[in-house]
Amino acid sequence: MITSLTSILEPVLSSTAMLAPDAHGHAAHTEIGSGPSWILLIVGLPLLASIISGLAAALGVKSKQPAWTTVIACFIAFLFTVSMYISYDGTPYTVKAFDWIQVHTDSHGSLIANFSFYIDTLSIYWMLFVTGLATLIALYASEYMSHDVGLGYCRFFAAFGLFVFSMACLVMGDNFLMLYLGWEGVGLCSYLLIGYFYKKPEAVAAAKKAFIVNRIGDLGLALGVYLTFVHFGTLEYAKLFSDPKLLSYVEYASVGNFSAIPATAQWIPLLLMVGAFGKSAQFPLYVWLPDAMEGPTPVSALIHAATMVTAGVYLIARTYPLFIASEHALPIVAWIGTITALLAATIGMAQFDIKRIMAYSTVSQLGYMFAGLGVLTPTGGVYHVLTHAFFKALLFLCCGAVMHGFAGQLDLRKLSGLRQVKGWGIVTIGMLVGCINLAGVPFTAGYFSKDTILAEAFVTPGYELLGWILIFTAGLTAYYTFRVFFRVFMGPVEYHPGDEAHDHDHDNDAHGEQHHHDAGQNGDHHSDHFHPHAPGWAINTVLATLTIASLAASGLYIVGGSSDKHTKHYAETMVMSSTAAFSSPYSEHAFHAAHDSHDDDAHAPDDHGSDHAAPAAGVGPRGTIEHAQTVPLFGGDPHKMMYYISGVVGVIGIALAWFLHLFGRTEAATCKMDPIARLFGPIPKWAEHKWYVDEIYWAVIVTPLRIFSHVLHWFDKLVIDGIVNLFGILPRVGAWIVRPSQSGVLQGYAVSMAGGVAILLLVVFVLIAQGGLS
Amino acid sequence: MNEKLALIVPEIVLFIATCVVMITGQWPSRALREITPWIAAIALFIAAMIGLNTEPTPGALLPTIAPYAKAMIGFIGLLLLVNLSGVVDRQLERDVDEGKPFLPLRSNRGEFYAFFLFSITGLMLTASADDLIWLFLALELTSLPTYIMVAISTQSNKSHEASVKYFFLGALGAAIFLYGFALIYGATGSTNLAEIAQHFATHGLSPIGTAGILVALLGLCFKIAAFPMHFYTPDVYQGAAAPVSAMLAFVPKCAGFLGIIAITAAVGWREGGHLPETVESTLWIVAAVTMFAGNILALLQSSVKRILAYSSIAHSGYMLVGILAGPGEAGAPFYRNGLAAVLFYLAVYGVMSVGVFAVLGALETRKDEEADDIECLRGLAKTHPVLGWTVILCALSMLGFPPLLGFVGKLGLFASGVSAGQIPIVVILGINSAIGAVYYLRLVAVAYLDKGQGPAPIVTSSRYAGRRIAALCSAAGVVVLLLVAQPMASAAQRAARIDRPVITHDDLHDAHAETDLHHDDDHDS
Amino acid sequence: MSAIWTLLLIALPLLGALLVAFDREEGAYQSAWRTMILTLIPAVFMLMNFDFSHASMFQGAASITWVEALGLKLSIGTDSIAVLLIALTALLGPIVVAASKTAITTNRRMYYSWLLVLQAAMVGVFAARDLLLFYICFEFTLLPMFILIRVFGSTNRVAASTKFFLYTFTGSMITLAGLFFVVTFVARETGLWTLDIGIITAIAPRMPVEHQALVLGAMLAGFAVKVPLFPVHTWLPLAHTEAPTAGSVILAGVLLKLGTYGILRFAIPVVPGAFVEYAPMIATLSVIGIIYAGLICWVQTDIKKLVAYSSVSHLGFCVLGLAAVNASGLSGSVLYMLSHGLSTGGLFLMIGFMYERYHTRDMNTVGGLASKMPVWSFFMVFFAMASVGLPGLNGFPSELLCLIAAFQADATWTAMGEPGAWGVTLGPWFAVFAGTGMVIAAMYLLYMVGKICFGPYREPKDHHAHPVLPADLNKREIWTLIPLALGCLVFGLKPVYLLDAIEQPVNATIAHVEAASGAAAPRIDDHPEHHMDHQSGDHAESTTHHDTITMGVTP
Amino acid sequence: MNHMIDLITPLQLAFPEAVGNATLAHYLFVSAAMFVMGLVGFMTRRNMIVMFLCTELMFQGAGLALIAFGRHHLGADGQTFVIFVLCVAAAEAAMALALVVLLFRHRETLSSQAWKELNG
Repeated sequence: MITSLTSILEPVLSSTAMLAPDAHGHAAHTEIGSGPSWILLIVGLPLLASIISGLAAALGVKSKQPAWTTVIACFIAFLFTVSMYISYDGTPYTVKAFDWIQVHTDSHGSLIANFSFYIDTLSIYWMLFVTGLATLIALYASEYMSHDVGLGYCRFFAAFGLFVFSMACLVMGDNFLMLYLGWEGVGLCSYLLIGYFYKKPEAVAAAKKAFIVNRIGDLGLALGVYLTFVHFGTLEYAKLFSDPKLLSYVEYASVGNFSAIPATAQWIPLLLMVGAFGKSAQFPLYVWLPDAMEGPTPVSALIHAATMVTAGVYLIARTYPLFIASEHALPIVAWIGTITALLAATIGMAQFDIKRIMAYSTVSQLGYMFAGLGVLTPTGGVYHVLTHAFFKALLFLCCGAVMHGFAGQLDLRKLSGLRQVKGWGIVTIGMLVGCINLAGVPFTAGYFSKDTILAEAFVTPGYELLGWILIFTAGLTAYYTFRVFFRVFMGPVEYHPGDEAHDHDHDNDAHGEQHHHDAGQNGDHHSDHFHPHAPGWAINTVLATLTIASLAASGLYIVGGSSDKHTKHYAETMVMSSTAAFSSPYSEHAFHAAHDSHDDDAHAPDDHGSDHAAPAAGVGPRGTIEHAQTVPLFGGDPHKMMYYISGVVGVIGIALAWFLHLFGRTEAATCKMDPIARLFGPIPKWAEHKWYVDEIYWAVIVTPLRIFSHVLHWFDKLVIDGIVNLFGILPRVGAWIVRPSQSGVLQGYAVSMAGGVAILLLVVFVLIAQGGLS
Repeated sequence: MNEKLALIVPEIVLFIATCVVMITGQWPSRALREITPWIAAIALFIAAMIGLNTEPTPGALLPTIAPYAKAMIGFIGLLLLVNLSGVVDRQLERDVDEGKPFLPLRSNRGEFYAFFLFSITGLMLTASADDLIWLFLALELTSLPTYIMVAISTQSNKSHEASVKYFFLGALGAAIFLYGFALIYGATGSTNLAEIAQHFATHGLSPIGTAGILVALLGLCFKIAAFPMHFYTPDVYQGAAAPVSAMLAFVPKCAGFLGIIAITAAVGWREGGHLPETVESTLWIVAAVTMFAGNILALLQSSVKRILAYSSIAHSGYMLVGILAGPGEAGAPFYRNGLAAVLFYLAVYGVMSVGVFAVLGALETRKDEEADDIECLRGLAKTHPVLGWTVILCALSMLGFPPLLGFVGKLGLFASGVSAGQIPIVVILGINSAIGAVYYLRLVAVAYLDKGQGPAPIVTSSRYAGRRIAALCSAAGVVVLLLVAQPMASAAQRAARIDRPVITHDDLHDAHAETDLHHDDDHDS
Repeated sequence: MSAIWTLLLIALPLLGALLVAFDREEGAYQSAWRTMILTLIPAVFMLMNFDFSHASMFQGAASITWVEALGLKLSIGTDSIAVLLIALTALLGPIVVAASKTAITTNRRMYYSWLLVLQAAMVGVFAARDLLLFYICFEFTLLPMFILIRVFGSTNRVAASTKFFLYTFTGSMITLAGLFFVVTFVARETGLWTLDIGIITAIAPRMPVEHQALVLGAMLAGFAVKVPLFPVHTWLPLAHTEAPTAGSVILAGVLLKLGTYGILRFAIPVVPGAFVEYAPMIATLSVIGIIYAGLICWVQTDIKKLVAYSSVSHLGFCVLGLAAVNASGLSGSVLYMLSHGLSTGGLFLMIGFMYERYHTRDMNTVGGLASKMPVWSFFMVFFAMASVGLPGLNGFPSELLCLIAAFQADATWTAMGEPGAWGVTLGPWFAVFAGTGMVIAAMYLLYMVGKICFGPYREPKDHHAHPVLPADLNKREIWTLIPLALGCLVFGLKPVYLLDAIEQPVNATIAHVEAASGAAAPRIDDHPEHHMDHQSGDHAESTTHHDTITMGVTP
Repeated sequence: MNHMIDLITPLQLAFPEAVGNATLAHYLFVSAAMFVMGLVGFMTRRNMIVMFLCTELMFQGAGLALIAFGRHHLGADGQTFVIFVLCVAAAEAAMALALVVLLFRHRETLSSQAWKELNG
């Protein structure tokens, strides 16, 4: 099996020519091309907007200027991203802003992490929807946050701009430290924006929780990054992914020879994974995300649904070769993703707060993405990231519109039939489109992307159980999605304003009395009768755009991205020409051998991308090798069968939701589900309380740690400082003991002196006699 | 004989001045009475200058110690003299101001200054002592006048109590070291230090010799206020008038250390830089216990004089480290020469200890009542800036705070101690410096920093300018002398030269063999 | 580079101190402020004239013999590390003066003159090329700080100042003994009593490792207390809490760095053998400190105490980097010395500004200030984030390098062929445990920010608005913070400037350690046959040292 | 002490029977006994005059040792020393009496216990 390393490397290096143009011999010192410097503007413009908004905050600007600045900046950044995409010629390149951290040593390899950006298809792919969605959501927020003009408005957009900047650094950074910078930066923005209503203790607590839980993940990421540097001697993607050492590991992995890969290298993905779990809210670190819904809804849509939470997926996709080189990394990712998907779905089913339902559905969908990453290739997950970004942003924005219009009301038992309320048409349509995507109704984007994942679960041996769980979860997803839709938008018209009815708006709560006063002057919401506040043009425009985008996203499954695209869909093209598609020549051979028999009936879109073009085969080695032995699902190709199965499951879920939540419902609060729920005993209650996971964490980790800290504090005070004080007091104690010798009596002194002399002489002589002093 | 006389010209000058002073002090003419201190001062100055130019004594054990020691004694004596102004005859002179006739019998002035000069004479004689008899007489001459000075320094009972303790315990101490001298003489057959050294070098340390050395050293501990002979110190310092206490802090200590240097020099340091084991162990224990005893007991005091007394004890312990370190190999540089460090530190200690005593003397709570309680110093830096800053500077210097003079002095001890391999005792010295910091900082804080609860006692400046001048000189000294630290140190290094016979290893062996037979002598003492 | 700039940096504050001391009470602030600003000029010139292409050379050397008998010279000279630390000190000067304008209303002359004296002493520490001059300045910093705490501190100031002084003084006395031990060794080796750091550094590593260990212990007695390293840290929370704002800022910004600087300059180069051997132990202590102090921070209600403990935790990283003795570690550590003061100093300034308005440090009494003091809150969050180690701000690069260093350190040991004492080597586990400090830092700093900035507004019962100061920060206060905030950003975004500047001295130190370890400071208890093959000569030499030195140890 | 003294002292000449065999050791023993008796007396007696006498006893004990040694070494140093010691002792005696008188005037007692105000 193991052939000479050089003979293996030769084709590798040529096949990875895009990463290593002059790779012959010195792969580790690859210089890759540098791109046009206007690309820096993609990163710089949001930062500029953030700074302008920050200055506006400092100057006390009371207009919507920050919003427009941000929208325009994000939009221009989006246009630049598009032009970057268009001008991309298939060769990755870097753009350097400036030197950041450099430590040159002789012995360990220089630590170089510049403030520079690495452009390949994966980063372009991510940046496209990040900047695009950022533009739309900024526009949405300009209206949504309008009640805060002059209060937190500037602050909001400053953080917003900073977020887009950080996200761009995360995605486009050319080394792990840039990724980490973005990673922590988005965490900071998330913290700031969740805690936007800083007077609300829950918001502050949620922000804190988000940051700290993320920080736990970040620790894993950081350690992974350090270990990467220690092991491979570089932090730059371009060098790392053309490192001969890594190439050989992938090689070993492709033949299952994991014992040949050093444990250090195998630890790297396990550590990186923890970071991904934190940022992407995977079990067991998912608990922060539902709480993060305390932030303003645009934030939930952009950060906590569409972009930031997908950073974990990006990380794994970006470092896929490292994951391949580890025996246990990908299975763990897959299983964690599956568990998260199921767990979050069950919780989502029992919630009544529609924003929370969406939050849990986000967690659940992220679980899908991880499962997709884990089972075979980054493609499915990455594709799902895109589709999910659109429809989940849409869903959140719709929820936000509802919340905005109904004074913070989010309880689905208190809202019904909004479809028929005047001015809510676009919201209803948007919601419906989002729901069908999420539910996986056939031929929607969500349907295609989810199927890719599900199919791979069955294609890859050993993951059938996982696949079935995911299918079951898909059913649950369809059910709880449409539960929301049927309860809130369908049925009889009934609505109760939220508790902010007398306080103008949910958002104003934070600003307390001061704002209350303003509202009083306006007086528009102080009438006894509540009027819902229909969304304005900005919100409607954004919702309409996103609705279209969500629908259009399914087209990406059909449209290819590169010149030869007979079996490739767009996301796959994008993924497969990036570092994520890294593979060794051996696996490519194996793949070809294995795929020949299989290729004939795989005319349906196939994420294996049996593309023979230069970049890479884009297949996980294990998947590749074992592909040949794949057992057909229900007698057919899993990919094909999955269309039917998941379609059916989705429809069943929707039907169930319809029957239980719409059929014959006469009021908002009750439905047919209630008696059925009672049949399950306490289980729905447990699910509503999120299986008490928060409480368990609190009891098992937080409280003991806090008690321990108190103990340490007391230990510090009493023992450590006590010892110090003891030493401090020792001379004084000694003094009290010997003080009687200074009695003031002449004879006493004489006795002391004579006695002292005698004892001293005695001691010295005795000691010497015993040899004690020599 | 003549060559010996040539060595003690400064002492002779002082002696003549003593006689003059004794007369002028009692003179009916007030003007002549007033110039009494000036005569003493001039004599001291002349003695110091002559002492500075003393030729080395050929054949003596410590041939070159005299110039440094005598100059130091002379100049610090001057400082002490300035500080002593107005100690005696206060009431008498006031009466004279009121028109009452001058009664020579009631006057103490003449004998007071005479005693002072006697004491300084004795001290200088100690420095030039090359014989046990001489040493004994010089030590007694140093001490005896101070007993009287303590007694007559104030009219209060405290002075009397101080003097009774000082005198009786002093006699006890003198008897002890005399007995030690006797044993040394018995062991060597000579009273000449150089011959004694020769004897020890060639014949080793006999049991009787060992006992003699130890007893003599322990007796001398009385002079330097070191364990186990230190108990009198706080009581005496507290009872005596502050200027006299200042003198007690320096003069007997200096005499004691000169004596200890002479005795230890006679015993001799071995090639590795160590005293014979018995002597080293004894001094080691004495040094350690002295440092600890002084420093910890000072923590509890509220009387500044007592604090200074305990601090004086502690400083003796510090200096003993230098003795332990020894002079190093022949021609050893300053940092290696513990004796030089001791000599240097003596001067440093003299300068800085005078300061705080002078401040106490310069303040009075009631008429003629010296300030003593630490509360009297409260806010002194504001109310009496010169005195306040003297306290601060001198306290910091005694604490060994860099870069003041005390620090440089302590560095010498540190350096020589470490060079000689006396690491543990140096560490103990360091720890004790830290313990000492507590009460020195207390002085600084009281004088400069803390407001305190309740009103501070009312203190006024006394009418004796001399004490303020002494305080100022002392404060200036701890700073200005830094500039001449190098000449001082090299002078000390030149002074601490020991001409002694080379000790061979065989001799050492003999000494070891004989140390097993000493028990009976021990019990005898 | 001319020595004149360094000398001016020492002399100007001293002159200013004299000026202030004899000035009118009202003019004290202005005089001090002008002096500090004036001091910036030589600092700038020093930076400009420093030849960074020979950064490891001690430039601007000047020397005056003081007490030759003790080898005591006043010699100065700076390499890039020293230059940068001096520049940082000079930068903090005006800031702390400005921050004290309204906080100090009595005894201004005393306050500002001692502040200026402190400034001079700190510069002296970094500039010293003579062991004793270093020590003198090192010690001398105690007195001004003692006075600042004792007179201008809050309620428990007497205990705090006393503990501060005595604790550090005790430690440094033992250090002094250790330093003399080294000097004695050098004197014996070369026949030359010298306190020149360069010569000592070159000769001292020849000491047998056992003796090096003693010296290391003595050095740590002083330096570890100063850092402060767990478990000798308890003076710091007290001193920080009680000190006036300026005192806390200087303490955090510069004084603590004296300890790490001492380790970098003395412990590592002078006793490399022992340091490498005992580094795992030092690293263990620092890791314990990181976690321990961090957790303690988390349960504080006194905000100043929280930040004080956070210093203990943060400095743990700094020491960890030093203990790794590799390029990333030392670079990271030096970076930490430079940058920690900015963020923690900033936090102390923030707390000071808040304290001036609310007269409490209890986070249960005061909080939710974001609505009353938005600008203040902004800076608070900013500095907290810098302290958390957010990338892009100053804390991150240094923390990163220290942790990477710990990861790499096992390689260092392998390279040097030195197993640590008790067979423990530094390695990934140290980084993993130290890394939890990142999480803990987030926990306590966000807890702090959450309480003090966010949540419903709380104020003390008897709160009155400050007669002079506005509710939020005024211009002076903002301008006090801006240099620090900019510093945080610059250090976070362009640490490469600093890293480049310190690269040469760091590599020189590493090379020195490696050379010294390669020459293998002989171990005196080893059996000769183990060494016969490669270093029997050294061994014989060391054995004689052993004999001569230990003779003195027994009383 | 491996060499015993076989030197004939004047005392031995006068009283050959009683002290015929007196050696240096005997003298030293007496001198030590005097010294210790003085010391013990000093510690136990409270009358200041008696205490002073005790110190005198100690001085003379040392003096005796000096003479014995002087004789032993066949030199005059010991005797010379003793003469000086006697002078010093006389001076001390003078001072002591003056001091005691001074103190007696203040407290009307000769007990040393009357003077213990200063302590601690």
